[in-house]
Amino acid sequence: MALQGLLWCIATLLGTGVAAIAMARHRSATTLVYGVALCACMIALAIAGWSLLALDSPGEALTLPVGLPWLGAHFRIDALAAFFLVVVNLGGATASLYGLGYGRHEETPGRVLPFYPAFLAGMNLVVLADDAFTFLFTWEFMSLSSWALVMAHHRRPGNAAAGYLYLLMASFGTLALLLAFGLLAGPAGGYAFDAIRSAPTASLAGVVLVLALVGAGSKAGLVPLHVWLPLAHPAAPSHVSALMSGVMTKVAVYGFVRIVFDLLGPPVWWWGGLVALLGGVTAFMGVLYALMEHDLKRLLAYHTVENIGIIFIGLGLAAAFEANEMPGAAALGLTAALFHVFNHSVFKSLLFFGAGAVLTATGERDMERLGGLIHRMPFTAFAFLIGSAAISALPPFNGFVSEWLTFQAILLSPALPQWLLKFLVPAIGALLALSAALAAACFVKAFGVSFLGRPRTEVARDAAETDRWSLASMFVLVALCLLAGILPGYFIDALAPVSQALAGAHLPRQEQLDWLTIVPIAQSRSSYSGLLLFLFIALAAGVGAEVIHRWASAATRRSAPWDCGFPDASPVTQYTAGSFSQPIRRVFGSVVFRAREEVHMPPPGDVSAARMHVRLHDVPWDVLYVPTAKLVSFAAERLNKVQFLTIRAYLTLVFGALVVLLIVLAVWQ
Amino acid sequence: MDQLALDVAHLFAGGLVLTSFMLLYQDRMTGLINTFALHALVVSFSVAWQAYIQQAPHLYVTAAIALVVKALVIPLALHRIIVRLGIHRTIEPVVGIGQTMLAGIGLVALSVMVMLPITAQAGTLAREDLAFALSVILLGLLMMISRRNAVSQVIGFMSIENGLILAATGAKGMPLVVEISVAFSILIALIVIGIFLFRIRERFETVDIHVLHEHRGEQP
Amino acid sequence: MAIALELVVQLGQMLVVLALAPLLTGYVRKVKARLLRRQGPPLLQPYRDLLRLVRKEVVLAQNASWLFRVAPYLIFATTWVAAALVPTFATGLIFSHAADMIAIVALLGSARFMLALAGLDVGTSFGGIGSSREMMIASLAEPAMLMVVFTLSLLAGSTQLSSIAASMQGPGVGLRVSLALALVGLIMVAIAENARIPVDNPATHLELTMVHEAMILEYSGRHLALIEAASHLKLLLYISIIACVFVPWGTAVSGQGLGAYVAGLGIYAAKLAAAGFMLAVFETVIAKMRVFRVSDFLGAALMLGFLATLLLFVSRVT
Amino acid sequence: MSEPGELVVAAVLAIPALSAALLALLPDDRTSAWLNAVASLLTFLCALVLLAERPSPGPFLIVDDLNVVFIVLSTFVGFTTSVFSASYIAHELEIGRLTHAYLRFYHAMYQILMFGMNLALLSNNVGLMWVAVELATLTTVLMVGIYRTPAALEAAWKYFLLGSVGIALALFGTILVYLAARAVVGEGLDAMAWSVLVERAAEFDPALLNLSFVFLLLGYGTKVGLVPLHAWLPDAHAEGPTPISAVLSGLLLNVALFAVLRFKIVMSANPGALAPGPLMVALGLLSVLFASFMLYRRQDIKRLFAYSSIEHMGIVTFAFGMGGALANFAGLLHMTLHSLTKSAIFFCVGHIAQVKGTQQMADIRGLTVSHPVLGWGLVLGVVAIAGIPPMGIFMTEFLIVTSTFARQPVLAVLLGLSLLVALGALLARLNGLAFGDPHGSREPAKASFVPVAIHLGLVLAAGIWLPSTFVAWFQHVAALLR
Repeated sequence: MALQGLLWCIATLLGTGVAAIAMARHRSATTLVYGVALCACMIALAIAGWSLLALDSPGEALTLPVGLPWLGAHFRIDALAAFFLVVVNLGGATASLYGLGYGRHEETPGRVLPFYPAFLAGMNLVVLADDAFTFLFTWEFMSLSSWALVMAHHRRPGNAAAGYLYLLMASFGTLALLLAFGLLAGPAGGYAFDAIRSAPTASLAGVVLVLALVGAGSKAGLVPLHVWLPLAHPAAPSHVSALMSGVMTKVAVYGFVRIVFDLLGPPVWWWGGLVALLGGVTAFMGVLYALMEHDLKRLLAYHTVENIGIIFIGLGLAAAFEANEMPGAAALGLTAALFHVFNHSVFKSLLFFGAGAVLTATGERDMERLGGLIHRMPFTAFAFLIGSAAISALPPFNGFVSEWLTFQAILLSPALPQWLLKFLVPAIGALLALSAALAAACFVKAFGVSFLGRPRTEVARDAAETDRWSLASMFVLVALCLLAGILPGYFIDALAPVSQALAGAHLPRQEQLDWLTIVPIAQSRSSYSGLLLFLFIALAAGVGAEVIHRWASAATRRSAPWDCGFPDASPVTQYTAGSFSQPIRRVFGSVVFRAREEVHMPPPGDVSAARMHVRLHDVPWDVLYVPTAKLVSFAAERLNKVQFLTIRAYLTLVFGALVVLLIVLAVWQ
Repeated sequence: MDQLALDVAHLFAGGLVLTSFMLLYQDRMTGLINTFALHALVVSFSVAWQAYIQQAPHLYVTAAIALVVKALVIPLALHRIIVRLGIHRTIEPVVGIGQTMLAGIGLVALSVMVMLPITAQAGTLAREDLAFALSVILLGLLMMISRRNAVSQVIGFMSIENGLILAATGAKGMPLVVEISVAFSILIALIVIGIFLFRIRERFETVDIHVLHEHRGEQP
Repeated sequence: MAIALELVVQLGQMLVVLALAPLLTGYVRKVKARLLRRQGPPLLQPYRDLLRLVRKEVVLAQNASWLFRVAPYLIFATTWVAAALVPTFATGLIFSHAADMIAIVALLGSARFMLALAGLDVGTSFGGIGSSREMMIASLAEPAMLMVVFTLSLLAGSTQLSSIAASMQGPGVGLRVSLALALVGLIMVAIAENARIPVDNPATHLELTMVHEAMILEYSGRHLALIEAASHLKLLLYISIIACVFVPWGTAVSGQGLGAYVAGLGIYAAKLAAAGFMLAVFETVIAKMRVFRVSDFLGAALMLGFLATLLLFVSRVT
Repeated sequence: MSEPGELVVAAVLAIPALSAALLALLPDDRTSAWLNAVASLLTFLCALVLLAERPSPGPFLIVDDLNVVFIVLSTFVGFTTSVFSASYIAHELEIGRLTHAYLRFYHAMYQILMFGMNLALLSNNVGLMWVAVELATLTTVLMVGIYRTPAALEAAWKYFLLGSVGIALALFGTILVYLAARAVVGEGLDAMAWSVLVERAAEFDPALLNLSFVFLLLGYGTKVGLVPLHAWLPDAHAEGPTPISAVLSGLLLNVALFAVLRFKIVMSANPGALAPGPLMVALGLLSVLFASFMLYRRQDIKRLFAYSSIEHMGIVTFAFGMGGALANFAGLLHMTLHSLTKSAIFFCVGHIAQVKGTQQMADIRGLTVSHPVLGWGLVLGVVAIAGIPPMGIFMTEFLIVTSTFARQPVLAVLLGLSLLVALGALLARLNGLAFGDPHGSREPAKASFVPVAIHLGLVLAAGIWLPSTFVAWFQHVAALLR
């Protein structure tokens, strides 16, 4: 029943996409498309939420007579799928709500409207797919539709290149998954997930894991497969960026979880180590990239990389624990990862919406040309602030809870028997802590430079608050950030069936604990109560304010800021994003990015401005991608000569082929 | 089937191979064409002989076709063409005669080697014929790639056709389909070649493929 | 009834930390002055400063936003709550389970986040310097702190301060190298977090060296008072963490009755005095370091914490 | 012996032949263009009947599961191409690239080509099939040279020489097959009939079969365009009229490959013969690798897609070489879908080249802006040819790669990577062609988009749903192919 409902919603979305092709020129197309998408996603969200809470373990399945002729398209909704459907459709609903307002500013709606619902449908289908063919088909369909959306503004410099790299990497990932499924299904081609589950574990399970890691990782943005992400995500319209960053990467995570925890059978301990290590490196690198970045949307995209890393840390730990028969710990790691999946989708969408609002208000993505927006766009600023706090893992918001859970999982690692893991996991913990702290720094920069201070340009000075639809969807997400932060118990309980299904255990029920505290393992070990903290902070702040204003002065006076006797009006003297991140660049950048600073000082007496230039190297790009491209073009160059031979040379080729085959034959006989 | 018949057939087949070598050896246009006429003549004889020993009258037709078309008409036509194009100059093989000869011998050896494992089931006659036919074909190919001039390439190609006829007639009782198709293909070949030579004459002052391939849709 | 008592004790704890914090700062200043052969301000000077500031009017920069005005209250509140959740004179209070050590660190992180933003709000370069350097320091201090937490939780099997304190009192611990390393690391973090010498100098307003003061340069009146109070609380908090973890003896356990609480209070005061004295001595004998060497300093702390963890593994198996 | 079936088969062959004669005689080109289309339509309709009515195999003609699909396919593509050709040729007349005389010749040749291909597909006799394939080849040779530009002449000449060498080799192979069969079946027509060959193949002399297969693979492989026998293909596609490029890529390559398949069935029916698989796998993989790298340096848009045809023929050959139910099925489906997609692409390309007045990709930009329909058509076609869902080719590539990886991981990885390389090249080109700021003339194209729409629609449909009878035929053939 639930499944039919979902499939109908998806069908509606697809239909909308097709209809949009016809009526893209029409004025009301925008409202209609986003409206329908909103409704469809809301319904799907309701169904998914219901099935997550109410559905029993095997879930519902049905087969449509499409796709591979003798196989048909299998669909299934179980706890895992239901959870990810919640994430997907929550993102979809808010993005559509946002799009109702944001879409009006779109200059080429014809290039957005048809593909937007298709993209949503694709993501839903991937989560529902229950056989290898349907999975990859929808997976690639999702990539294709999002590619079309990335190419929507193809005339802006760099976007076409971004789309190219994106589709190429997506196909690379699909190829990896293709091979993985080839191993899982075997030569007989048992592509249905049930067949794969029931089949004995694939002989080269390790290879399958690596392939799945490459395939899903290239879509999720694991370092070093992340290069396309910060180019492609910002290139799309902002609500699509939100979907790609907040939701599509999660679908990739779903693919990984589905393959590794569900299809692949019992894990081996080194899998966990590998995955968690990759996650740690990704988190750290991602946040460092973000700190070096001054383009608001690209900065957010790099933070997606970071958070994906955090999620993969949790997944890796879960795999490691599961490999050592520690279901409770595995459940903790898994729950942490999945909860972070939800949280990240929420606050990343929120942040991208904020960035989109700024973009529409100012037409600028470069933070160095913003500033002081908090005066012109107070609501957007507030929403963005909450989002920043949440993504920086600050209590009492939701980001903190999931990272806290991840830490709790890390703290269980000493129980692991393998020495490598014993030593590896604390290092990963250090990386995680480092990236959390750096994330805070990065968002101080992002919010401080673009919203606070004095406007650096005319456009920033004349910005205006964004429309109601956008604000509405942003504030929905703000509420979710806070709710998931102060009432995490309910969310963790909702995840119980998922971890039960995958790890064979779940965290203790949280909801009946007093003060809504969450206790991953035991009260004596660790506990956290977002609600209490929130109440205390509110109380303390309130009391403080009340007391002071009641019994002490409440007087205020405006005056010029202290300028150390060096009067200047120009906002140029403010700290820029570049100068803000300079200390951190000094500390980490010189190693990670081989950052070099060159200062050009004019000679004495010359009044021209001094110039400082910072050069950063993207090491993965230089080490992996450039050589590959060089190799291909070298081969192409060499082979190209064959196009320009004489006919006699071609005849010689034929002759040679014949003689060679004859010799082979003579030898063979 | 008596020994004599076999020997004669053998003789003709061997003669064909020999003539192919002569074709390879020729480096004058006129000489080349004449040798080709000889080549065709040998083919028609061998076909006729096959017709005789197989009591297959329809093969006489093939023999006649070969005799008339290939041994007379085409050589004359080619003479006309080269006269019109004024290419009496010696044509230089790309690789020296010596190497070409050596390669040719190697090819003959190869074709024999390939044919050896074929069981006697197919009949010794067929087997030998096939070996020779294959070597004629390979030699024709070798000629095509060792010459740079359109006319000589065409001649090389037609020597391949002769080899095919040899093989076809050697295959006892093969339906008329094959002969027809061979004649048919020769016909087409002639037409097309004619058209092409004509056009090429019209476009360039030479039939040299080398000049042809200067014109390319795509510059390197 | 019991609940009520518990609540009272919890409230008492909150008030105690609030009351003691300025005194601790004053005490440290006094000791430093004495070590420098100066008279120094009276012990109660911080209270006077706070009161005066609270009474003065607030001078806001022209383009200060609402965030600038809200920040002080939040900073104060979060720091206070964090400080109130650290066991001072008694462990296992009713709300102590609301936040474990990680959460407390994170709470301080929230306070710092607001402070750094406030520093950027006015749009002068001082604020920028302060915020950027503060975040750089924090980005290294927090991981170091978490490594220490890691070590402790490995020992005590918990990140809950009360349980850690309990297990530290237990026989199973004994003296360990990793504990010493953790202690040193924690102290270094505490110094950095509280903007003490050698990382930062709370007493200077020399632009090139200051971090914390630069951020709050634009603050005045009650806002400044709140921020000052918050920094006092922070110092107290770190010292009480160190005390609670490394010298847990003499703290009352909740439900032992009033006498125990009073005793615990006394012992706690003694601990504070000792720690404050050591801090003062340390600050007088050492010199302030360049900002970009702070990273080395904190990197060392991080390494210590990490080393402590690894050594612990070794000692575990042997 | 079903009489109507016989008639239909006769019609499928007769209609093109007669209309060829008619078109050769008709002076006026307006009507002849449409007559051409109508004749193709009739042929197609008759072919459709074959799906229902099958005559029992005669000595010369046969209709079985293998060729029934391809006969329908080729008559269909022949029809759509003739429709496209009508609008294309009209424009060529306007700009004076073609004269009326040549046009008459063109239409006659077009029908002869159709006749040749249908005959090749329908023939139950190796010799007859050989004749038919050669007929088709030679007609295309003439069509390629029709513009008489130096480049066109050279392309045709190259095609002719390589093609006729292929002819020779294929004939020799055919003779060998006959010899092998004669010893068992006895002299006469039976020794050249499929139906007989396949039944009795087990008793043939393996050595002869091996030798014959080498020659047949090379001979027909030349027409398939397998590397290193491919040299004629890119130029022939690039220099001839675009409808011919479409037919070449869409149909003639298929017909040649179809011939190879027939012989592969015979081969694999004989236990003693060497497995044809490795040879085909090697040639196919070589073609894919080579072609996908060749895609990068192309400047001429038609050459680009010609090389992509080589690549896809390589994929198909690879699939058949791997064998197995899945791979064979995928190979057959891939042949079908590729011919639909590639001809659709060439339809777009033809109009694009006419509108922009050039085939140089450097001068074609931003089509989705200047010519939305053509541009998006091209995008869709390239997406399909690159094997991206929802288009059907994804399914075949999915089956080929997965089924191979389980057996021969290295080969599968090689194939997958070269597919990726090709994708990279195609997408890079697509970025330039379809996106970015438009460049060159913006005047709307006078074109019929129906053929493009139908083809791509079919490919899309195939990606989502395949009719079961169709699947049944292919599965039966796949079983025959081993």
